[in-house]
Amino acid sequence: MRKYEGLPREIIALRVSKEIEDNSYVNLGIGIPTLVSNWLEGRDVILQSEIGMLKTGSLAEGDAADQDLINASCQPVTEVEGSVYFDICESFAMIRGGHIDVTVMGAFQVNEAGDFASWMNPSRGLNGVGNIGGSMDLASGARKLFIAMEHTTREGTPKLVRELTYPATARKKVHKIFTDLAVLEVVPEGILLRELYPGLRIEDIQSVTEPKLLVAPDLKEIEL
Amino acid sequence: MRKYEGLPREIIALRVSKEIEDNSYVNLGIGIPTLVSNWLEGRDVILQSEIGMLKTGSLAEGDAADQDLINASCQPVTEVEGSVYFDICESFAMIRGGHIDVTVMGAFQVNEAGDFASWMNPSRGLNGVGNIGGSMDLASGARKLFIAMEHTTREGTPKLVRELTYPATARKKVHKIFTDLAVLEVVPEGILLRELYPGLRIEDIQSVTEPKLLVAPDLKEIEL
Amino acid sequence: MNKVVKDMREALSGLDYGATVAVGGFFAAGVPRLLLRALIEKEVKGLTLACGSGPLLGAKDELDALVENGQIRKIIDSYGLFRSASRGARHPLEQKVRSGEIEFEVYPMGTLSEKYRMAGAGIPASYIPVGIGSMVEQSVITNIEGKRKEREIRTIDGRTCVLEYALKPDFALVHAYSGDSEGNLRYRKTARNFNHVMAMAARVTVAEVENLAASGDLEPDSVHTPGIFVHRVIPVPRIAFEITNV
Amino acid sequence: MNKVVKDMREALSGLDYGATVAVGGFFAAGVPRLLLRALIEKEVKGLTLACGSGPLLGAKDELDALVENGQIRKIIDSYGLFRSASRGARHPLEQKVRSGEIEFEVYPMGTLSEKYRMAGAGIPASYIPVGIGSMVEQSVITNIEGKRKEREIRTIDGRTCVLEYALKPDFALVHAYSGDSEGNLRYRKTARNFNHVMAMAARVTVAEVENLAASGDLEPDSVHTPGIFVHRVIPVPRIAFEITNV
Repeated sequence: MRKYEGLPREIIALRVSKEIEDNSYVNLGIGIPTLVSNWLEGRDVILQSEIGMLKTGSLAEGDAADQDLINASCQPVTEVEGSVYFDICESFAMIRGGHIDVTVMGAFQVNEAGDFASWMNPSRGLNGVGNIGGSMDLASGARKLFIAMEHTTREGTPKLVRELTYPATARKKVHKIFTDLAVLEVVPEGILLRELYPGLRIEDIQSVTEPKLLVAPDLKEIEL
Repeated sequence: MRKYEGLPREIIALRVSKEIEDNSYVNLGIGIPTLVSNWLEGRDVILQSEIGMLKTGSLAEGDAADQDLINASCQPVTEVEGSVYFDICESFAMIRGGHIDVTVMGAFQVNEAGDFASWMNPSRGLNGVGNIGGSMDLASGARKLFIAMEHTTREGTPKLVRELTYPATARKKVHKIFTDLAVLEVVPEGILLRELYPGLRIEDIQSVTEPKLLVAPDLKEIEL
Repeated sequence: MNKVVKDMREALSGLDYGATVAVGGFFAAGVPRLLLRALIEKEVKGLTLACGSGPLLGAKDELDALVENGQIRKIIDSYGLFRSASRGARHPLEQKVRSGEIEFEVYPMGTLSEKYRMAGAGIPASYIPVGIGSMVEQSVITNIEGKRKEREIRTIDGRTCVLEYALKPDFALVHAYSGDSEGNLRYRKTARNFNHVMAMAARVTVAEVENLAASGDLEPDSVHTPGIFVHRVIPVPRIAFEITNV
Repeated sequence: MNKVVKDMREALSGLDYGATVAVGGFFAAGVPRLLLRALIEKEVKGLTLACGSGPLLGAKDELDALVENGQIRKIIDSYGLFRSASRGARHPLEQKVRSGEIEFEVYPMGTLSEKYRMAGAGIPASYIPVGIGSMVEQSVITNIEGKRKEREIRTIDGRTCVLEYALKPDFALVHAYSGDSEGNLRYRKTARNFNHVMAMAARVTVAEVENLAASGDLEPDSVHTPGIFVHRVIPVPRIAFEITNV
């Protein structure tokens, strides 16, 4: 399969950040989603970390690291003015209870229905177990769920698929998908291509995407 | 019906206090139970108040009253060394979750099975509603449930009955009953008379009690 | 995020006819008295007041006004009637409960606190082992016969339980001792009670705050209600009130 | 009430073969490392370690010892396997999970936190709308085929839910930053995580406490875990540890 050169991970994160409105509470998952925080500094957006923190600051470097202060990916982070800590049940009350405005997660696969898979790679051969973490809770409670991921695997296999071949995290939950090649929206009729990487054509995106894409009438280049 | 002179309310409370072991967490209901606290000073017993307080102190008099500090009966109380406040769900987690060692409540009626009625007086004619408060939660979660009450109504009607005529608070939950005339225990076979007011005979107690009493082999006068 | 509103009008904007409004407080402690007064002034009617343990008995002037103005359609509470029968009989609230003009729905206090928590935490229903053997087991307890919905009972792990559902208010009115502009709140002593869980539960939570702190002035490990649960903050003076018998 | 025990032996007394032991912490933060070391020294076997989110990945030396000593029969967690496949494959834990020598049961993190809370709050079961459309809906997720109990599904108010049950550990081992002799605890920053809810849940809760305060030294409005949930307190030094990738 052909593999296209697209946005670097940091720039996918930048594109996601532009989709987040001011005055939002946001939870960022592991991977590309974590990078979104770099683009939110100075914005009136509050990051929730499921370990039990509101207003999670940037990553802590060197001596700034505090062994009692990490994010949900086990990285030392910093406190900012107005940070608050709380216990895990309160944290998941926020998540499950629909108090988070935007959740950004990574995924192995997303399908046309807005189902996605992120929690288990069956090829690891662990007899049906894996790390769920907070992924299913976050997906279930999200008001808006964005997926930020590479458009294909390293080998060029599409991650936007007709049927999930990895175990699902949740069904019919994904609103928008941000990849290195495109910005897409899950609509009742399927996946709508809204923006694409400069220089690529619709056919190029389609060639690395399993389901037949719908195309927005106002299709444009990815806006940064 | 004959009405016997027995212990004053304060002394019923004293008798109850002797049944509470050191190192206990205790919740005291409205009425005679509240008076038990007067006899627990200096004892290693911690009072829980369902409004959200551990180590509830004595009633606050005059200027010591703080409008943000009341017990579950809406009386101003005091804070002591080591008092702790918490929210209502935590409070009822303690209660329903079985973390309270002893609960002392008042009652309109108790029957042989250990059922009791305390939350509603149907003669008020309120179309089936009344004040439940925390009574059912407390009864459900109590490890030991003591009832402290007058042996009869003011008119001499027995409150220890064969069948409840008032709506039940809970069933099969009462362990011991402390009245002005006797100390009784609910056992699988019925109600066991353990202690009686000095000068009264078994027949006297029986004459103001509906169910046939069992009598403890070591029956004695109420121990104070 | 600045959630401080400029006046009571803005604090209660959108709270309209027929709303279900959670009211914090446990008898006299922690009742949002100034928000209640604004509710009275607004003259909004058809209200369901979702209480925890008698905040209206603890704020009697406000209760009297709400009842007299005919603003209340329904009260949900665990302990919402006067303790004394004679006093109750004289009170307009009890008269309207008797006549069915006001619906009165009652739950065990801990069950009610969980109903709010379930709403806040996105849990539609739980099996709660409280009220078994009582009228709670048979139906929802209310003065309106037609509303006595049957309960679902089930024994789990040897404990017989009632299936209880989440109760999601449209608005919550809560009272806090201190709070910042982002809605982080702290309560004082037993005034905490139902305020935190109601803040979690409601679609729109309005907090009256005695001491408005700058963002960052509350100790991060000592906030009781994280600001995510609070939508509007209105600074109020500390007012004295009498703690009278309920 | 003085709940301070004299040594680790007393702290873990009664924690015997086959016990279910909740272990506080979220990856590296708030793990009761010194209690885990005492558990290793005690050489007690057949343990079910009920975790929240990978405290054993965050305390790898202790994990290695527990696995090598054959002390673990089962792990319950939401995120208990190494993130990296290659690293996981090399680790004795994953090898024993693969072989079925250690049972591994996994839940969504928020569901697991509620399972502990239900145990602490005396709520036998709740309907939770998480995991629908995933393997969670079909059965309990475990590496042991025979243990994949079917789940009960029900739609309430338009939300499809899984019936989840309380999980009551015999012991909870928790880590607090400060605490007094009556077991009142405070945690520091994100080290709070699962420690509070596990303290609520267990039959016997043992807290290792970095700073032992006199009774009354903790501010009454700022205690995180009221002492009623804590049965034993053991003062420990603050130890430094590395936060490494999980």
